[in-house]
Parts: sequence; C-alpha cells; structure tokens
Amino acid sequence: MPPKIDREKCDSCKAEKESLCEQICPGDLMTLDEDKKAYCRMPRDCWDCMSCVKACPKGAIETRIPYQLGYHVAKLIPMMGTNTITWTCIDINGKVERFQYINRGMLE
Amino acid sequence: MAEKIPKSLNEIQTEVIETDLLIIGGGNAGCFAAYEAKTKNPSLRVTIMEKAHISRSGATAAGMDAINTYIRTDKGETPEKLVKWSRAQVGGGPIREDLALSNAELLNETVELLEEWGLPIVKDEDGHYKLRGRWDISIQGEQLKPIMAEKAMEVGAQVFNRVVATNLLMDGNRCVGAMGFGVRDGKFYVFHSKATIVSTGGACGIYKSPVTDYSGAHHQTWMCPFNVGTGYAIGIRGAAEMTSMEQRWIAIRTKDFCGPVDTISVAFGCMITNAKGERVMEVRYKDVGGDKAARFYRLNAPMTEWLEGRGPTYVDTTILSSEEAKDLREDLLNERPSFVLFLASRGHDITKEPVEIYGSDPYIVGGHTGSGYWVDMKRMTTVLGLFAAGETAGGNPNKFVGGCAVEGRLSARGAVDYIEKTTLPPLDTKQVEKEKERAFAPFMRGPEFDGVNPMEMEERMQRLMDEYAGGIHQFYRMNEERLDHALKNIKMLQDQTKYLYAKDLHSLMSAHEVSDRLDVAEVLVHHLKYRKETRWPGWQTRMDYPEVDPNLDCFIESVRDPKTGEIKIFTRPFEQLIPGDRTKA
Amino acid sequence: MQKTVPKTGIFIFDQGKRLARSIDLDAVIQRLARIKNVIRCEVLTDLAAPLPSIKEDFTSDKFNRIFWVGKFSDYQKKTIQSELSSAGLNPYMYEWCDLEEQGIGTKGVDSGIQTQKAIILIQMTLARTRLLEPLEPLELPAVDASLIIGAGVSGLHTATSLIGLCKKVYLVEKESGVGGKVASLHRLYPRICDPRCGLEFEIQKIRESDMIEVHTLSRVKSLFGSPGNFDVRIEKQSRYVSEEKCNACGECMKVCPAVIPEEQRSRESAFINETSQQVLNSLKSDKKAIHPAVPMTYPSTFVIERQYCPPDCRECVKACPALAVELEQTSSELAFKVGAVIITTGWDPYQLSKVDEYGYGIYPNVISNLEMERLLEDPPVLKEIGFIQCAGSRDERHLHYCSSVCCSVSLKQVLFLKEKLPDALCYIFYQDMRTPGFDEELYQKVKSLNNVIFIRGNPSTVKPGDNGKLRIHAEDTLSGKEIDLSLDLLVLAGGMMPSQGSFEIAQLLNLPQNNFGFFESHLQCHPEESQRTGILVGGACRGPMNISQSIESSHRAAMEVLPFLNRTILIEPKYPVLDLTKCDKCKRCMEECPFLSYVFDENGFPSLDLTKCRQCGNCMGICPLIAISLRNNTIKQIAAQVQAIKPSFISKEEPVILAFLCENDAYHAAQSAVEYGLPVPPNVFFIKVPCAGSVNNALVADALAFGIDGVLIAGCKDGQCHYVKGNQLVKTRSGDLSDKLQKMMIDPQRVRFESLEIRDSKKYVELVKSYIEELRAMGPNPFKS
Amino acid sequence: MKESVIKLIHTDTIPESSICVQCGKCSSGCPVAFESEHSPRKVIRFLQWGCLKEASQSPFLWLCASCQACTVRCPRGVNISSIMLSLRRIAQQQGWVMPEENLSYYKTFINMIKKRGKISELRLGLATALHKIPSHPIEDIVLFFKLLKRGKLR
Repeated sequence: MPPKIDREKCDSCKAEKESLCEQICPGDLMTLDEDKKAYCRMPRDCWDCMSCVKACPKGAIETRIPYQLGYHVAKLIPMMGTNTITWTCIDINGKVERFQYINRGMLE
Repeated sequence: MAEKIPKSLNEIQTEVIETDLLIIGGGNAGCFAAYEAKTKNPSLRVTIMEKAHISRSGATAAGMDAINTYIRTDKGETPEKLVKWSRAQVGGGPIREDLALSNAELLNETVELLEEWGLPIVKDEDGHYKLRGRWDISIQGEQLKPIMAEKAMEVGAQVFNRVVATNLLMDGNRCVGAMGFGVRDGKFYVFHSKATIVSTGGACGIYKSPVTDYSGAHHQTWMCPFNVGTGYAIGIRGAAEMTSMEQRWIAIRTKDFCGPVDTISVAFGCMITNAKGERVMEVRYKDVGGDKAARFYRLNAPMTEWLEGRGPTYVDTTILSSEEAKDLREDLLNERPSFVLFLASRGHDITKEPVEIYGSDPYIVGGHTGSGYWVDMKRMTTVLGLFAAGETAGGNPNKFVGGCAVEGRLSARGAVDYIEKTTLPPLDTKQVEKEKERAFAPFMRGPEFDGVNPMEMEERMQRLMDEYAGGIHQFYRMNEERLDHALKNIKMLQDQTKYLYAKDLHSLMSAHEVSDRLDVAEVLVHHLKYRKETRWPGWQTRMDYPEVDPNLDCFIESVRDPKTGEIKIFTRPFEQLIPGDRTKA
Repeated sequence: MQKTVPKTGIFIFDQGKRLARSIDLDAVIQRLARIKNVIRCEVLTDLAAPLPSIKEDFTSDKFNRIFWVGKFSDYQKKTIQSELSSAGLNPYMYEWCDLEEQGIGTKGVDSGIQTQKAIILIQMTLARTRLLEPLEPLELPAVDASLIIGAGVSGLHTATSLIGLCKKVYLVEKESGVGGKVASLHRLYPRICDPRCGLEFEIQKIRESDMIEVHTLSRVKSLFGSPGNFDVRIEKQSRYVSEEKCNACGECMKVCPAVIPEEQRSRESAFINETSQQVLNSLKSDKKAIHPAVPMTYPSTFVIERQYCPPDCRECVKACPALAVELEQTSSELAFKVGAVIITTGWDPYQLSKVDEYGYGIYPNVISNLEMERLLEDPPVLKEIGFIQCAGSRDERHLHYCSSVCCSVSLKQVLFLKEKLPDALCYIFYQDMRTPGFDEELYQKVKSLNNVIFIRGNPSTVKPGDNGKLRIHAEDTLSGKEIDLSLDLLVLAGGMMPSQGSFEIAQLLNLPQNNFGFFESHLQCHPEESQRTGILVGGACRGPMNISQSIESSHRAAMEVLPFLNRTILIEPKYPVLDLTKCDKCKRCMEECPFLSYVFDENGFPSLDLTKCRQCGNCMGICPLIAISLRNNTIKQIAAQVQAIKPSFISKEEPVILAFLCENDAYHAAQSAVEYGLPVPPNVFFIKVPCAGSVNNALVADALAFGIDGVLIAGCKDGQCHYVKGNQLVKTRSGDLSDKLQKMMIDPQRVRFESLEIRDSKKYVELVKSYIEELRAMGPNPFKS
Repeated sequence: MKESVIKLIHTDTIPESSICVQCGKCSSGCPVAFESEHSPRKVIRFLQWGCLKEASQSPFLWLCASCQACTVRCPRGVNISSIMLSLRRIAQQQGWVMPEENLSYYKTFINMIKKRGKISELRLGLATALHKIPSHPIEDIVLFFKLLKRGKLR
C-alpha cells in the first residue's frame, strides 16, 4: 500500500479536474474518489517513486514500504523548498535521520 | 473518477494535430530532442506525446544520483577511451562504435548544459566535476526530470501529457506521425508529423521480478515499471529493424527491493562478498577483471554463488564510516528515495550489516545494452522519417543519462535536417479509423465482457518468460526447447489479446501495455534463439551452447513482416573502428 | 537572450559615523570585497562628494546595479535616484538595506555579533540585488469613460463630478427618470429645502454637458473585460415616447383614459374612518398610463406604462402635436466601452408588511416613513399621531443593523407636522434615539415642542380600536408605567436595505456583498473600493447613510475612479508572472486570488488580468509549484535572501529566527521598535513582504533546510488584511507545514503565524524574545549543519 | 453574594438576558403583565443587574402563562419565557418563592405523578382549589360542573 493518504488533509488541491498527485503520478495511479479525496487505484502497481509525496502541497501523502518487503512502520518524509529538499527518515526503531541539500542551482 | 464508457466509436472524439516534429516520450532523450530541435530551428513545430506527466515521467521520475558517463579531459580521458570502455563492458561487443563515438563527442557539452539549466553537480576543489568512478560524476538530481521538462517547455515544445501511443502513422514505408489515446480525456489522438522521434524508454515487466508479490508489491522493479517497451513495439509493428534484442540488461541489485548497487559499489567502493565472506570477484573472477569486470560478470558471479551454495551475497557496506553511510544514503535519496525507506523499514544499519544483493529481472533497455532500433548516424531507423533516441536506439550500450540526452540531441539534428527536405503527405483517414477501432477495442468490449483482464495476461506472460526465456528464477538460464515453448505460448497470448477488456481508460492503457510487451517478448525470444552461443553469461546464458561462437560475432537483426506477422532474422557485421583488445577498457 | 553578469556596487552610507560605533565597518568591507562581482564597496560619510564618481563608474559600465546600505531620508533617496537615473540606471536596479531597522546598533549587543549580522544582512541584500532585472512600468491603453449604475442622488453627484473633470460618463437608470429615492422626499433638515431643488442643480449640469449619456429605463445586461477596458452592454426598455421629439407639453396626458391603479391596500370597512380615508386619498396618485418621467422629470420626456393602456387605445398618438408617441417601439440594446464602473444602486425601504405586529398593509392609517413624506405635503386633520422607531431595524428577525437615518427622519417629520398641525399630539416610541452630530440640535428642537411625547419603549402590537382608530399598548420603560393610546395615524420608521438593483448587479459582476447584502469594501482604508478592481461603490449601496454622507461617498468614488480613466493605466512592474513551464493548471491561484484576477487562457492556464491585480502576491504564496513570482520580488530572490542567512553566526546553539513581515503593519511594528529604542535581540532577521499571504511554504521549508531555527510569519489580524484574506491563507498554510513538521518529529512551533498591528512594536519585541526562549528550549534545528 | 449570583446566572440559562436592549416590547405585548407590579422587562433588567434573588422573587414568574408572545416579538431574540421557567426553578431551589403558596399547584402536580404515575384532572383541580381559600368560589363551582358535563375533567 505504497501511498497512504491522510483524508483529513487532502483537499483534492481544490482543483477543477485533477489534483497534483493525480497529475504527476508516472503510472496514472493516483485519482480522486467520490468524496474528492486522492487514492491510489492499484497499490500493487506503485513504483514508490514518491513523486506524489513531493507534489502534495498539504503534506497529506506518505509512502510506505509494502509489508511483504519491510516491517511496520518506517517513514520517509520529504519537505520541498524552492531549491532545497530535506528528508526525514524514521526507521522502525524510531531512529530519526535527517538529510538536507540543494536540488537546484549551482553548488558553491 | 470513473469515466463514462462510450457506446460507440463515434462518441470518441478524434483530435488531429499537425506538426513538424513529433517526439514520442518526453523523458530524458525526448526533452533534449525537443530542446535541440527548437534551438536549431525555432520556427519548427515540436510536439511531445507523453504517456504520463512530463515533469515526473519515465525512468528519472524519482531522480538520479549520478551521470555515469562524463569525460574528464583534464585527466587524459577521451571519447575514444570512453567507447573502448563501453565496448569492454559488453564483453567486446558487437557494438556500434560509430554511434558511440559521435555520442561521446557531444557528451560533455550536454552535461554542462544540464548544469546551466539548474542541475547541481558536485565539484571537487579545483572546480571540476567530482568523479566517483572512472566516468561517473555525482549529481544532486532529485529535480533532474522537472529541470529537463521545464526546458523543453521553455523552448516552446507543445506537450500532450497523458497520451498513450498505440501505433505509428505510416505512409507506405515512411512514418508520418503516431496515433494514440488520451488516458485522461478518452480522446483519440492523431499526430501527423513530418518526422518522428521515438524515445519512450526501454521495456520493463516482460519478466517476472524477483520481488514480485501480486498483492502489494508488483512493481518493485529497478527499471521504471511504466516503461513497457511501447517504443519498440510500435517499431516492430511498423516493420522497423531491431538489433541486439538478445542483449538483455540484467544488473545486480539490492535484494528484495531492486535498489541500485552501483552507487554503493562503484561510488563507495563496497565490494561483492558471499556468505563465507569471500571477495567473490577477486577470488573467482580475477581473469576477467576482478571487481572491475564487465557488468554481466558482476551480475552472474553473485548469482552463481547462490546456485553453488555460497549465498546469500552482499555488498560489504560495513567498511563505511557513519558519515560515508549518510552520504551514500543521500545519493540514494536522489535516485531511489524509497530504498532508504526500505532500509529503515528493515531497521538496517548499513555500517553494521552488509547490504544483501541479488539479480534483477531482465530488461530490454538500449541505453544500457545494445538492444533497440537499428539506426544510422543521423539516428534514423530503417523506417523513413522515424528516428530513435535513448533507450529505444540500439547498438550503442552504456549511454545512461548523459548518453541518452546526447542521443536525443543527435536524433533531433537528424530529424531537423530531414524535415527541411520533406513535405507532409495527406492524412490517411482509413488507417486512422482502423487504428482507432483497434486502440479502443478492449474498451468497447465493456466491463462486463467475459474475457481476460490485462493484469491476468501480464502475470501469465511474466511467469512464462521467467521460466522459459531465462528469467531470474531460472538464474537466467535457457535452452532451445524452453525458448520454443515460450514462443509457442507468446503466440497464443498474442492471439488471446482479442479477449482483453478494459473497465476504464487506465485499464485500457494496461491492455495496450501487455500487448506491447508481448510483441517485444516475441522478437526477444527470436533473437535469443538465434544466438546459439553464450556470449554474455548472465545476460544471455544458453545451457545448450555454453561457449562463445566466433561466427556469431555480429549483430543479430530482426524485422517483422507487417502483413504476415512473421519475424525475419538476419545478421549484420561488426565493424571495429577503435583498435585494440576489445575486452579491455 | 544574453545574460549580463551582475556587477554590483555597494555603498555603506554612515552619516555621523553612527554605524561605526556599533559594528566593525572595516571588517565588513573586507568581507564584502572578497565576493565575486562586487566591484566597488565603500563607506561614505557624505553623499554629495562621491555621487559623481559613482555615476561615472556606472556610466563606464563598471557595475550595473547598486545597493545602498544605511539610513536615508526620503530626500536623500530621491537625490540618489534622480542622479543615477540621469546616468541611465533603471529605477528597479537599486536596493536599499537599512541595517538599523534590523536591529544593528541596539545597545548591549556584542559588537562582533553585530558585525557578523551586518555582513549577513548585506549579503542577503546582495543576493537579491544580483537577481534584479531592469523593469519598466507597463502602460496599458484604457478608455477614459465610466459607467455609473443608478441615477439617484449618489449617481448624479458622481456623474457631475466626473463631467466636471471632462470625463465621459454613461449613467444608467432603471426608472424612467433620474432622482431616485431622494426625489420622493418632502423636505430636508436643516435648511428646510426641497430635495428636488438640489437634484435639479445637478440635472442642470447634466443638461448642459455633452460628456454624459443618460440611459433611463435601462439595465446593465453584461459587463466583461477588465479595468480600463470594460465592455458594457445595456438593455433599454421601450419608452413608447420618442426622447428626441417629445417636448413634454402634456397634451397626451389630458386625453389618456387610463389611470394607474395604486398599490393594493386593505380597504376593509371596519378600519375606515374619516381620517384614514383622508390618508388614503392623500397617498393616492392620479398617475395616467402616459405620464412624465418619474421620479424627476429628467429626461423631460413622457413615458407610457403600456400594461395599463386599454386595448387598441391610440388617444395619445392622436393628441401629440410633436408626433412623439411611438406605440410600436421595442426594447433595444446598446454597447459601449468604459474604463471603470461606479455602482450607486442605493437602497430600498424594508418591507414593513414583514413586521406583521404593526399591521402595515392591514390598517390604512399605519404608514411608512416614506409615505409620511408624501402625506406631509398636505396632511389631513390628525389629533394623535404615533411614530414607532426601529420598525424592522436592529432586530434579529429583520434587519440586524441600525438604519442610521430613521431617528432623524422621524424627528424632522414631527417638526414639519407640528408646523402644519400645531395642536396634534405626537408620540414617539423609541429604543434609543440616535441623532449623531448636528442632528442633536434637531432632537432638542423637537423635544422642546409642546405635545410631543417621547416614550422609551416599543409597542408589541397594534390593534384596531373604536371607530377606525388604532389601539396601542406600550410600557414606558423609564417609569415602568403602562400606556394605552388610541391613535389616528401611526408612522413606522422602516429601515434601509440594499436595493434590488444591488443584488442584481452583485450577481452580474460577481461582487462580494456583506452579510446584510451591502457591497463589501475595506471600510477604513478604501471604503469606496469594491473587491473587484476598477469597480467602485458609492452611496447607500455600501451601507445605510444619510443624503450628505451619500454625496460625500459618491464624490470620493469619483476621485478613486480617476486612475482608471487616464487613457492609459500605469501598472507598476511588481505584478506576478506565471512560469508556464512549471504551472500544472491546478488552479489554486485562481481559487485563492482575493480579487479574481486570474482567468483561464485558451490553453487552460491561468492568465493574469494585470489591471485587476493588486499585486499582493498571494498567488506567489499559494502556488504549490513555485511557478509564480512578483516581478521585482521573485521567489528566487527571496530564496536567495533566505539562503544568505548563516544560522550559526552567533553560535551553533543560539537560535536564529527568520521573520516574514507584512509591509502593511508587522513591518512597521518592527521598524518602530527600533526607532523607539526597544531592545531587539540580534537573533532575528526579517524580510519584508507585500502581504503575509505571499510567503510560500517552500520558502519556509528552505529556511528550515538551511538550519534557521524558527520561522515567524507576521501579518494582520483577522479581518484586517488589506488584501481581504492573505493572513487567513498563510495561517492555514503554515498550519499545514506545522502538521508536517510534527510528522517529521520536529517541533511544529518552529513555524508560526502571528498577528501584529502597526502599533505592536512592544508586542513584536516580546514575541521575538519569547520565541527565542522557546527555541532555546527546543534545541537547535536538526537540519542545522 | 454577588459572585455566587453571577455563578448561578452563568450556570443556568440566563446569560442571554445581557443582550436585552430594554425596548419594552415584551411587556407591552404580555397578556398578564397588568396583573403584576413587575413586567417581564423588569425581570430581565434585574438579571442584567445580577439581582437574581429579586428576579426570582418577582410574583410575575408565577403569572407567566408561557404564551411566548414576548419571545416572538423580542427584537434581540431573547427567549424570555424560558428564562421565566428557569427562574421558577431557581426560586424553588433557593427557597425564594414569594409567597410560598404559589408553589402549591406544582407540588400537588408532582406528588400526584409520584404517587400514581398519571394525572387526574379532577383530583388536581380539587386539591389546588382546597389548598387555599378560593377567591371566586361560586364561579369556580359553576365552572366545575360545566367542565364535568363536557367530560373535560378526568
């Protein structure tokens, strides 16, 4: 069940047609349900590329490793800046690790 | 949300777009092709047909941590040396050295272009790009795809997102565009163009992945699972000549997640070990180069360890300091962020425990190996007006991100020249109507149809290929009889595509994906059958012909007869341009 | 596109060597001089002497952008600007960096830290200066005509103001004549003049002007376009009398057989007595089907209300000596272009029949205050008259607000009534008498009259009494006495509500109305600006007001409309620009623009209507794809500023705050904190933004990624935002980010939104101090490297 | 004293009384106010002052017929008749009922319910009538027979 959506937070991007996750998903997997909340139509087909997680302006999507492959529950949360990205990785033992770097522009 | 299923074909709107240059697939090569065509001739109408959304589509959707080919001239490297290295990586070829050289010459300029567009590239103290292997440079490429996409749009390419290509639009033996359908709007699209570049990426999902679990983790492949080989399939159906399809790309990947290993082994020097703690490559493969051996050796070695009872196999990350381990994961975050999540979900501290490795499922990816369209120096295929770039263009392995980008540019140059000399013939509406009917057939059968859903057929095909055409579960081994069995069943499956049904546009796309994969698989098996030798153990292991046959030191080619569907196999000779030992870098 | 290398000149102006007292300027200069492409960098203690050499360096292309560090008077700034622009420097290629407002020079702060902070501040400005581009204001062609909707007292005054300024005016009125409600009033206090006299004065100006077209019996049918260039289409109802030919001789009226029946009023015999019959008679109009324009006879053309004509009657046609009657006329449409629209649709009386306890419409001698105006012309003999105030106003069940004029109106009516009927006994039932300003004089005057009794307490119901009289029972709440009265006439002080026309226009133009239906505007700062640029609202359609207030309002509206009527509209190059290569058509900018400035273009992208945009930058703040930037304050510039902050400049443990301050109030609070000498801690850097709503979450994420410990976004209080809802939007957004931080196991308080008013300097300093304490307790930002 | 009063006011219904503007519409429309020296407006005014005891001791409370005329006419939307009911309860709890006999009807009513689980109108009427000296004994008796005849007393 790779992308896990916080239905409380999801506001379908207030979009007329497609939310940002729906627009961005390279596999055409994200879509909106009748309540205009995003969901992944085929969790088995997700590549875990995390494009939707990065795109979501409400921070409502999390990627989870399928249980068949990894234990419950580890989190990897990206936070996108204008030219930076930070990652917060929390492993199953609660160990937190953080990464931050520039993802656009010249490196000094 | 569920779409309304049209009752008849007449309800489906047909959109005809007339353009000068059509680019099928707005990935790395596609974006660069658009950029090059527009900078060469700004008045040209350039249209990109993209199955997903151009900002995050294809193999670089998640990002990229390195550009694997950059020529540090200050260290005495030259394009020739790069070609030599590339040749050695595929065991001495055959390889199209002419293509490889022209590619290598434009490589540095293209990488620098990327930096100018805003890609952060790591530099050393002297201000040069910092090497992490002989040719690899590190990038912070999380935004690689959006950067390229923005440039393509900035130069004025018109992008059609969410349009799936189903076939080429032909005018005799000339390609005059392509047709497809909108996976969001349900329209039928006809792109009528003077020239067409196909850059859809490679084919993933022809074989069953070792990480497959049908319920929740079907797409845990290393290659982007949304690249299904449509670019090859439309060419095969359009009677284009394919080369070297038997040179499958299989790489050693992290076990259970198909994460990248080169980042760990090449960039951080973590070597392959087995269950006994032996440095596998140094102990058993010294003669073919040890840890620097060609890629197929580095794949085959650990898998052989498993077979021979010395598995599991690892890359030894315990040599890393905690800072290095953090840097490593930062690189991984740029390419495959979920792999870092995977490690966290195992509670895996890589400095304490090594990372387990295993082979991946086989992919047909011409940016990595030599499979794909036979192209001339202008990157035109054997079909007039059809150009190929990136993973779809064959004969020139080890292109990777940089090389595919270059090829995008070269194909655009070829196409621009071609466009100047040509005019657009009138649209063949009969062909359009026929293709429209074919494209929407699974949809028109409706959700209640008593038939086969695309997912079932995909799983059947993947199991078949895995077991009979040398998949991971058979340790990539194959023999003539098994290949015959595979071929027979592929034919059956191809025939059964008439039972495919789609309940929505998404599954209509899946239906086309499985048909495309079948067409690629068929050609692939023919190629595998023809190479009655074992030239690249692992990539292509014939149990019935375990030795190299010097007579087969040539390219194996195929063309499918568009009328009978029969596949003709023939060879082309290898031409060595750069002298020296072909197996040495 | 050729890129010019950004070469910068930095000049630190230290008048009176004030900066040198708190920071080590040499160290600053040394640090700056090492930066690439900083061409000149020096300290000036005087402006006049070095200016020529700076000018010369610029002319000889040594640098192409300049920024000035220090405190400048407006005069000094203007001198510098005019000197340099005479040398050809684009006015958008400067930056000013005031170190002192950021807290440099605060007593008791270590000079080393101050120097470090000053260097960072200058580098921040440098980072943004590098990205400056020469800009030119846009001049968009505009039509110098305006449309005024509603020709009541407001509309007429607005129109005459504008024609006085030689601006073309289209005045559209739905009635057959101009004048509106005011024309139906009897007399006005205090000058006891007939309101028509004043209106006639305005009409005279209109008559004489050829800058105005008056369209009566007309409605606006559609309005498209944008400020400076609206396309208007109006529908003219047929008048059946030619405006060109009719000279209002009145022959037609003499022969017209049809009298327009008056409004249905109950004539139940039980309630009719002599007085009520007289009341009914005086309220009756003998209007024929063909009659002069109403309410005022301008245009001086008759009009036929065809629904009252007998079938096949052509008497008027025959009688007309000017051959002006055209019974076959049909309605027509008219289109024209205007630069701006002023809405003066006025008010409607509240329907008193809804206040059912007072029996309006049932008892003939219960009348409204508007009807009383007519009755006052020639009142019947009345002995006892009651006035009930707040009939419908200030009532939960009716109008929630005070209609503001009714108290004075009733007092005026009592005054005139007593003039005509000195012996009449008047009772005024009220809750509170509200006679603001000079109307107090009126109140006192009426109080001093004989036989005028003020009863503080409203009756609950009106019941029929003997002989057609009205029985009223009330409690005088001051004495607690119960009062029983039998009245000849009861006047209800009905309230004002938005006119029907206002609702129609609101719907047509998508114009926000407040809870009560009056047009929404920023009452303190721009009372006549609606929330749609180029559309102004004047007079009583904005809220209940008396005639003089209406006139004032309409004159203000006429002033405010002038910038749109200049033949060109000057757009400062601070507007947002959309990067189409990034835009994903998610449409959030369209959704959240407070002024509906975005429309879809033909490819489905949002496109900005520059003339509607008020350059608040809320779209820049909201865009999830960072695709929108204000032209001289791009998101890249702000990001560069954020990146230039060194979060460990004091020490690794000491928290550093980045504050985004709204330039309308929070910025001034921070600025005056320094001016008042309040001790601002050195830990805070602020960036001025046009509206708190323009702060994009990506910038906050950048700040946190670079290791800044806390991000403060300060904007207006709820409901005070100059751009309607920017503060609300950013509050929700930063809240989302806080939630995300929580998930990331980072204290959500590292991002916070606060409201600061312009005088909140002390609060600002306290806030910063307490935030620093909080952040110290949290420990350093985990992303701080 | 004052504090406890405020507490009482706020714990019970009555904060609403503060929004009253004392327009007097309730009193002028009240059908029973003429019987009492206090009008509903005055009761509310006591509450505005915080004089809960005075309000609760107002004889008006026991006259109020809960006809809702006041509530319907109130321009501020104060629910006057429910305030009156609340005050009755407070008065009873605090022992502020003036005069005590006002309670007799209610007590009889409650006791009857407690005892029998239902109301007999006949018994209730008799008990109430017998509790104090009737003011109009003859009319009451005539009314009694009229009601009985029509089956209105059970």
